[in-house]
Amino acid sequence: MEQKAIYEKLVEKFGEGALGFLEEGPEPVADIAPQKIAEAALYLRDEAGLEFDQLMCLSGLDWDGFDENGKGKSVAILGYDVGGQPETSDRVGEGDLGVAYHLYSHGQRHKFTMRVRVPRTAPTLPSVAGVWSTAGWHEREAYDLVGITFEGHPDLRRILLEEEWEGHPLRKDYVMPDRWGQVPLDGKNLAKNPFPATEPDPSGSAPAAPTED
Amino acid sequence: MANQETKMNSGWADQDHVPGIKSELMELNMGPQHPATHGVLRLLLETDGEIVHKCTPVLGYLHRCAEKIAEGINYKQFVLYTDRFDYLAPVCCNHAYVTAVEKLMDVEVPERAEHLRVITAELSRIASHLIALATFGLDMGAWTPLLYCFREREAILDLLERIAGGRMLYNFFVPGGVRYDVPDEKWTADVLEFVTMLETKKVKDYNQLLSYNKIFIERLADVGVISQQDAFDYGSTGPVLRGSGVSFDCRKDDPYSVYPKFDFEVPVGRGEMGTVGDCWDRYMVRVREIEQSCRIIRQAVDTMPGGEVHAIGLTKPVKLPAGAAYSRTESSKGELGHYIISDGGQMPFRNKVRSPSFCNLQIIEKIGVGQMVSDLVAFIGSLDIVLGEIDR
Amino acid sequence: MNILTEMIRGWFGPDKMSDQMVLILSAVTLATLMFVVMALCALVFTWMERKVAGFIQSRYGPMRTGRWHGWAQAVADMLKILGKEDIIPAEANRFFFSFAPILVLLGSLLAWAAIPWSPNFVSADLDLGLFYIFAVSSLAIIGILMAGWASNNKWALYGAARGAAQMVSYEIPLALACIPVVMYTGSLNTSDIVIAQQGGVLNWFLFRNPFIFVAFFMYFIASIAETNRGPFDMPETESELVAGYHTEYTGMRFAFFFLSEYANLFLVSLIASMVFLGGWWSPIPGTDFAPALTFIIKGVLMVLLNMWVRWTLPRVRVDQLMYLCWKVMIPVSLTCVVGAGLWMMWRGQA
Amino acid sequence: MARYFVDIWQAVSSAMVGMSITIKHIWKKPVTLQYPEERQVLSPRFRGFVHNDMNKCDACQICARTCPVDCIYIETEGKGKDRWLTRYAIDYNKCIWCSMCTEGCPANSITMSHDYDHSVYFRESLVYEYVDPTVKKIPCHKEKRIELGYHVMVKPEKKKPVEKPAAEKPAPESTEADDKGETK
Repeated sequence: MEQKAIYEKLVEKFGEGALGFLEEGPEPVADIAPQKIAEAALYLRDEAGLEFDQLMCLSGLDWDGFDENGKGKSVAILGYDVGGQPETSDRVGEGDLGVAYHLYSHGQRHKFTMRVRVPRTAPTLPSVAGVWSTAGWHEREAYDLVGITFEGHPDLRRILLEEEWEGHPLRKDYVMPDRWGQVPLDGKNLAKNPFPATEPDPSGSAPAAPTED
Repeated sequence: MANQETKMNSGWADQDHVPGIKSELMELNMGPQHPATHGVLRLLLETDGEIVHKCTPVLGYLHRCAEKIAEGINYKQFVLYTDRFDYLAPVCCNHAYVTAVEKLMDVEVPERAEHLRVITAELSRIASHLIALATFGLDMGAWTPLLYCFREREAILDLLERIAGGRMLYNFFVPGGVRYDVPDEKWTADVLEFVTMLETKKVKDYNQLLSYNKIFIERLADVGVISQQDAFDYGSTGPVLRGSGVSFDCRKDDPYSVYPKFDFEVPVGRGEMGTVGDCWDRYMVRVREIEQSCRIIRQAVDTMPGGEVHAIGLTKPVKLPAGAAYSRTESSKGELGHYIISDGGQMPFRNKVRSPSFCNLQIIEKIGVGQMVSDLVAFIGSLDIVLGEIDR
Repeated sequence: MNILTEMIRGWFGPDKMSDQMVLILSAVTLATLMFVVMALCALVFTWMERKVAGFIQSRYGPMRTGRWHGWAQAVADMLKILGKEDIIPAEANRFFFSFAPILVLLGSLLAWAAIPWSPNFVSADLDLGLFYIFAVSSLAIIGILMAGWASNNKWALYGAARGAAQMVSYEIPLALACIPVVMYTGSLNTSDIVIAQQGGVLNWFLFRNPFIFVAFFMYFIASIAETNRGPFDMPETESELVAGYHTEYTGMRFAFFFLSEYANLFLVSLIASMVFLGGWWSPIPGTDFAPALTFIIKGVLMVLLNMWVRWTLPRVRVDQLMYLCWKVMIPVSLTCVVGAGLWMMWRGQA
Repeated sequence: MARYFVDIWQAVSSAMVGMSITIKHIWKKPVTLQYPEERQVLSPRFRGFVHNDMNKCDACQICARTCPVDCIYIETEGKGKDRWLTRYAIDYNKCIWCSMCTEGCPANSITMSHDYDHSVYFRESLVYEYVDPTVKKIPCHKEKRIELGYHVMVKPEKKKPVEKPAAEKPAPESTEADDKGETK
């Protein structure tokens, strides 16, 4: 079944829960209201003719500073500077968080993509772990790395990072830590120039002939 | 006994406890340094004697947050980070990533490059499956197949070294093609020779030495049975899904690259030694996939056209138009997908990696319960996980 | 034993020492000798095992130490192991932890006393020799249980529990497989058993009776299990239990376990050679020039067979191991005992 | 009951088959190499440690920018004709042998060598300094380089297809020879 047709079925069923459908681009995508996502998932799985029995992928997204014009001008993420210290910025994170669901049906052999957006201040949406068990770990990952809370998840803990980790690395405004617990993360600067800077030679005389390294 | 109600699905756990005798479950920490956890997987087990009552995987010992790294470097540079996901089949990971990038980029990949991609990816898949057999045998206590499989893998590494320059991490693909053409005419001949050798002699040896060994069968038949329903529910893919009797292979059912051109079969578990979906089926699917990969390689070599090998110059920057797409390929472990959101620049806005081992491993929480510790080892081995891919 | 007593008496003069003193001295000398031989065996077999494994697996094995095929590798390893730190885990039971390796070693060492090396060299020519060997080699079970429990390590406990179950069970087919032979000789004396096989290869018990032929294989399989080697290495099971009951052991204490494993391996091989393969008799009658050497060569061949099996087969699971023992090997061994008796009556060999 | 005996038979026979396979290997020549004495023949494309030919390098910074892990440090001083390369260092702690720096190099100066078994005692020793500015400095400007006898890259001809990177066209032998002649 075409994605458009699937989306229309969703509109029929949920009405305002289906927010829109983006048809152009390499992958059509349906926007779903966050409160309706678990119901929509259950519907997509169980409705005859849809039968989405596999959740291929569940991605946590952070739309902070996304360049809407497609010019590649999104905000730069923060890393470490040359000296190994974390970069900081005054910018406050804005923009929604989101989740993308990619579904596949082994019986019907069709795919469907849906996305939800949740506000940054209250990133909470219902869990689909009860619909597809595979969502369990994917949602834990999204919780861990993006910081989205899934209501009704049976075991929502951090999965890849430590329980005590602060912040969510995949957020665009995440500042890299300079220490973790008692462990400093900057390390030794091995790239130090061993040769002190010298004055440029004003005469421009020829240096020694190049030798084999 | 908090876990009395825990669902048991193996004959071992249905023994009733003698009423009146209080016993506690023993917590057992399996890993991260354990020979059978294939890297740094850590399992928190609650056991009653030999029987596992609860199994909680703890991940993240290899976490590098490659998805964050991807947001900071350009598309061409990230190819070599994909090598590090599944370091046993890096070419397959390259393939998944460049396929995703090309889906957004809409570039015409030269035919010759596609053939080279298929050949190297299948070689890499064979290498990965060889390791899977080898380490699985090792988990089962058979040392010798390990060394035999590594011997054949070494031949693959030599072939890949000749074309790509690396022995383990190749960085061979670029968006829009592959990095280099074949080094010389002899290379393709050597590939064919190796494939023939593997098909006619070595796979037979493995089968006799390991697959059809009675002890090996007894260890694996009816152990860790994943039903078709569970496999779908937990998003299992690759040999794990096919071991459960589902004929699904991205190369055939969601085709990419030039796979539709080639004639090959998708081996599925048939429950020859026990139930459909047991460890032996998953193991045997891999052995048979080696043979099918050999077939694909032979066809790809035979029909390889001439011409360029990359559509975009190696030094040219890759720029993607804005958009988002999920693309999946069949890596040796299963469905390896990349969800790339591009904002129109040289770097992805978001690159989510859906790694097969991550999804395949999750089922251990369900299937691991009620098994013996020895069977759990067999089960992990039959899932063929790679921690570099799980933790990313 | 007698020769040794005479020698010691000769050295010190006939009247200088009391009989008891001479006896004690000779016993100490013998025990030391046995220990040295055992240690040597362990060294040789470690090296051999690694070479056999290597060649089976298309590689060389040790090649460096001592130039010629790494012959000194085992010696170097032993020196290294002696120099290692002796660690006793903080929560371990110190007494049992230190005592267990000695007990394990003791079990294998004691059994060596009754081995008939040649017609006139048996350390202890006991009337119940075979029975004695099986009895004392069971001591190792207690040692293994002790080691596993005292380590205060869950993996070690698993290994110990598995090991105890396995070794107790496999004692039965091991002993049962030897009974047909005892029925022939009518004696448990080890020398008597060997002497009964005089007269070439066809007089070896292995070929005298088809049921003994089967019993030999029962014995062989049970002996692999008894020495805790693959495919029955349940107490260790590297891929499941890390290192089993000796997970926490280091240095010399670990070496004791190691030593006893190889000593046990050689012991069961020697028993096989003694009971089934004609002991010190050479295959061709009238060519018994070096009885002790013949005996040892047979033992080493059995050890090689053992290694070959180990490096080929996958490991069985712990419940399958028990199944194999109680439901296959014991019935078959019992059948062998009955069958061998009937065969004797039919052929008038009794 | 029949199943019981079939199982035993299968166990024995499959074990025998396996043992016949392993025993065959005893007489085969081992496939492993005795490493320091015997070495594998490396393919021409083998990627070993990165090497930079300081005679050819003119500090264009392309390699440093291409490097995904930022392991190449280039420092220069001066401007225009008077621009000198004072530091060219590769941090092998970070290098991942991806060979991307060699692809972009217009002068063909940075290459993947066939060395693969260096070992050092300290991490600091893995930062390889190619230039010691107290001994010599490398000129960056083309004219200066010709003047001082350094290798100069040759611009790719216009009619060449654009995809063809400049690196693939080796510098003509004559230019190099002339340059060397001047130095002497």
